[in-house]
Amino acid sequence: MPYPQELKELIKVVEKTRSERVARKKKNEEVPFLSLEERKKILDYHPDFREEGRREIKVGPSKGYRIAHEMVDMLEAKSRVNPDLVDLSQVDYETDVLVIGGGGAGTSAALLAQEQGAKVIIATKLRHGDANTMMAEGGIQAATKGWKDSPYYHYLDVMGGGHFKNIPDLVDTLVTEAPDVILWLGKLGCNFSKFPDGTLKTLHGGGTCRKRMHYAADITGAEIMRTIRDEARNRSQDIKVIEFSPAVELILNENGECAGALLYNMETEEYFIVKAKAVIMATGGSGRLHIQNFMTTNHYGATADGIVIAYRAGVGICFLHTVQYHPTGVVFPEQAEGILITEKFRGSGANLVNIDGQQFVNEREPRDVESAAVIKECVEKGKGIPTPTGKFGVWLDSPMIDILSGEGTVEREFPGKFILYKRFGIDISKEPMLIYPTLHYQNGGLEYKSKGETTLPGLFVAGEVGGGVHGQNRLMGNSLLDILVFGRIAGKSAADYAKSRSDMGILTLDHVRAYHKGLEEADIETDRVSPMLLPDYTLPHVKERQLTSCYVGTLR
Amino acid sequence: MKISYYPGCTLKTKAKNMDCPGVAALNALGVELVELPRWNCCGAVFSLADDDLLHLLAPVRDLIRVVEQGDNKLVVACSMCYNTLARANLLMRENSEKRHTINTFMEEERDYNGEVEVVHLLSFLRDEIGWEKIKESIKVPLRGLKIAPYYGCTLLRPQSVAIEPPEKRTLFKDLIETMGATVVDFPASTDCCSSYQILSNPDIGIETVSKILESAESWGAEAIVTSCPLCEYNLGKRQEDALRKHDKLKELPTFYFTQLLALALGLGAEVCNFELNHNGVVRLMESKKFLTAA
Amino acid sequence: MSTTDTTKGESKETTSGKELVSIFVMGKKYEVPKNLTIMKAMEYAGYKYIRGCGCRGGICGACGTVYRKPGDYHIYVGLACQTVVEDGMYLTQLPFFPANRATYNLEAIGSDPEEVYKKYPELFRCVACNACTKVCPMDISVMDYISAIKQGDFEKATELSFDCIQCIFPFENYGG
Amino acid sequence: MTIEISDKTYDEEFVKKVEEISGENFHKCMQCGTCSGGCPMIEHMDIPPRQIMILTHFGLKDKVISSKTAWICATCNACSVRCPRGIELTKVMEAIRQLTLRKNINYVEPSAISEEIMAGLPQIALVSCFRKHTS
Repeated sequence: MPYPQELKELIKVVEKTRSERVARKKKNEEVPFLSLEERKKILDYHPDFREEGRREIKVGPSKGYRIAHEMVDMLEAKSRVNPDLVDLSQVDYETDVLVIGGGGAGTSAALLAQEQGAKVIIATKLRHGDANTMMAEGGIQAATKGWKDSPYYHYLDVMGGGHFKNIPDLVDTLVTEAPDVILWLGKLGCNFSKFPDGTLKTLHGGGTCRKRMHYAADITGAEIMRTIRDEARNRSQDIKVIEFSPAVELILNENGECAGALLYNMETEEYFIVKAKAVIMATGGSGRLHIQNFMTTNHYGATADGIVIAYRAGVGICFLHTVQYHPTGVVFPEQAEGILITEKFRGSGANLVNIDGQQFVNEREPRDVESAAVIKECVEKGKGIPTPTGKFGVWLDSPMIDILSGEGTVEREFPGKFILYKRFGIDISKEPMLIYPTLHYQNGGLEYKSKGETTLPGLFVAGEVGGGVHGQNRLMGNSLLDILVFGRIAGKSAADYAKSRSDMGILTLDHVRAYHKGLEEADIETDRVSPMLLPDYTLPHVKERQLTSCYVGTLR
Repeated sequence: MKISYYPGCTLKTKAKNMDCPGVAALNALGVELVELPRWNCCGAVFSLADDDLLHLLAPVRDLIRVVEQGDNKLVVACSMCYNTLARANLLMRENSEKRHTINTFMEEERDYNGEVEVVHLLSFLRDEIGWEKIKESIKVPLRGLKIAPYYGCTLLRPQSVAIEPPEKRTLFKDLIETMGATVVDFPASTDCCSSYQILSNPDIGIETVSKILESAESWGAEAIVTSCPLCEYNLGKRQEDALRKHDKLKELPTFYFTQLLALALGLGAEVCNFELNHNGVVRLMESKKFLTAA
Repeated sequence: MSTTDTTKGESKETTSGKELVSIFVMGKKYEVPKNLTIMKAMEYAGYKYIRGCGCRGGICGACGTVYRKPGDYHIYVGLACQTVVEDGMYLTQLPFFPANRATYNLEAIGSDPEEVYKKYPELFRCVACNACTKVCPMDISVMDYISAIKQGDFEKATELSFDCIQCIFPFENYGG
Repeated sequence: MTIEISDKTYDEEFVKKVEEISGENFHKCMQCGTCSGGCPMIEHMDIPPRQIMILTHFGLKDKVISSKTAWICATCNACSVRCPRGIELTKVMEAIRQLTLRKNINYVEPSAISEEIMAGLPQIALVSCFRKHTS
């Protein structure tokens, strides 16, 4: 629906200050960046700093760690299967490498594993490619330009963005492998935005000191995903994809090595056993847990499954106490609520302004600072714009982009968002967007090292499911990079590991039994089961009538 | 002068050697051929089934693009495209019932009533530029070259869209003479080259091609000139197959008329894309010293 | 599973008492609040998606939905997560539909149009009926980019088709 | 060639269909043979165009449909422009082809054309061949 009259009136205020703001932008006059001291202070408004939002986890390898209730709920839960009912002698699939997750990390892992000569199975919960990768819009960072940039500066940016808490080895790997990833994607036919002479276009991202963010219009993730997915299909003789079949438990052997996984066909509700010489966990993030009730930009399937099942198998977690809220999510119209508005809008010149039409924060602060500033502006200062649905937001003044860079720029550079708003009768090249922070990224995850390896032999980690590389806060453009760098590395490591492995031992789910025992010992009495697989948006009035919803099937 | 121009799919790829020299030659004669924006494949053949209107949508859409440009004339170089577009145009002009059905179906487009005039490039040369003016602009007369004009089917049949009366055809002859070359009219000039049968029944196609080549050669032609990429493919590229089957046949270079025109206008071999022709064309042109003369 | 908090992100507005409209999901009538997207309306009605739901943000192409409106001969296609319900809307989600998808080695194929003929000869049966453009939920000029391919203009075809989200998912040789 | 003509051999439905699809009154044909005389493909046809016309007139569906004549016809229109009765034979040939094609039977199978042949063909050859020989 278009903006109602009361919002149109408020837009006039934005229009009033626009020419002055455009003039400032042209002179490169910006709102000064906050000092480190000020940043620290404003972060009090960040949801991560609400102590009542989290609790200590009482079981498993990271016992005692305080993380969000929603995540603890998933970890302090029983398996979807009774291990005693699973006949592990009946193996349904055998392969060299099993990749759990069919997004960008999983697919690039599968490609590299295949290149090492491995037979690969990708098991994925939805369709191959249905993942947050597909939704990443802004771009992918890499120091590809010899001029005034290098992985060294990229490293500093990543560390700074993560509040210097990142695991240095992982960041080192991330930034040094980055240029190769861009080259690789180019060779596979990825259409990055380019200048007429073929040079790659690059932009600034929040918190970066150089323009090194490569992009493909405003659908960079989709372009990357369709490129690598196509490539996986071209190698279908070696890469088998099993869709609508998430892994619900890892399978170990008697020596405590990873030896496969238990898949669940969500449609027929059957379970299948995959025996694999190496397993790559690439299940992505957890936005659909709706931590602290925030709306999310995440994909339907982002429910922390990989963290749950690897944690049960003994892999520790880190950095999960921080969650990234993207500062600019759609808050109105409600049909598009939660949808991400890429930082590129701000990078291209759009201001964030309050109800008085005034800027209140520099547009290129790190995401956590930027989000906190928006929340503060609305919650504390009362300068937010009330939406017809009873929420608050601030304006993202997109029409500035057309004024700064010529008419038609918004439509050309942001076709995805332009069409989205057009459907609701809003022309974002003429009217600003109403935004509010939205749950975007799982900064932390499973502990892993720079070859993708974990403490569980045979299990490798790639992408958002892992924690450490982004420290406490990820910078824009580093998640697409993360999934591809560590996807490729995990693929290669897993294939190498599979090659060296001869004896698979006896398959077992004893770790699940042990975990159940751990729950009992920690006095956790619950009927929760996990992984969640799909979020539940059923309304109470329907739920009341779903009398058989006690079962643990896909639906209930 | 600017005029709307429909190149057709093949002229943009396999038959660039017809498109590029044509555009360059017309430019040299003071005419800018303005390629239609958003044109689509015309369908190559006109739909002959009376109850089939679906296949008329493509050519009619192209004609609508002309109207959208604010133009009322469309120049077409490819014979097959010309035939299809001209016949679709005629039908839209004359058959009110079908016109209505088609316009209703294409609700997203403006209504079309046959307002556009579809003109073949050959007719355009004669009627809008004139042989005299062309003659004045000739820099490299193709003197001594004996050319057999090959019309094929689609320029002359059916009569309703024939670019000139088949029995009194002079267009190619006049053009060839204007360029300073010698015309070799031959009986198979309006025979069918086998068209799409080269794909369905290649053997029959090659037999048909052989006959045309034999006819042209027996009348003393050194080269064939055509205005259709399918004729050029059959007579030119597939000529090797005909030569292999029939010892008597000699190689007979096949040109597009636009190539010869560009050459005669002194535009040089660069615009002619001779590398896309399939048999001794460069050799022949060199032996006649037409390439160095410019 | 933990108790469902209906104020959670997506579901919030569905609980507020609002004007209702009737929609027909695969022929069966449900009353749902107006202004919901098809996706949220179906969830409101009690459906839980397994297939047919993906990013919920209009980019993954999982939720292509065909619908008709009373008294209207058109067949519409929209994304369930992006299309707002209308009173009397009859809808069904696009079932699995295998597209003809070629496999290729990008290093080995050239950039001539004939590479496309070889892989997709059906392009040359296009009659420009434009149905493809009309059903595209992303407003892509499908007919025009198909034309561009036939004309050998791949750059134009790439630009015109860039926003494609592959809602008719081209599966091939997939196990499971 | 001796052919039997009777009530039993006359397929009225077939005649009507050809009339309908072609939009031509082929009953006007006076069997002069000009069409066959000028046909460039005649030597490859099993039944000459003139005979196709009379067989169609007599409703001898099987003979007409099973003949390869309509498939060898290249729609060059030589017959149509010469016919003294003004019949567009190419439209009759089209109707005869359509009777087969509309049953989803292809004369040429697009997916079966070899890559080498495809590679060299101009687009108009493919488009026209598919238009004429595929359903």
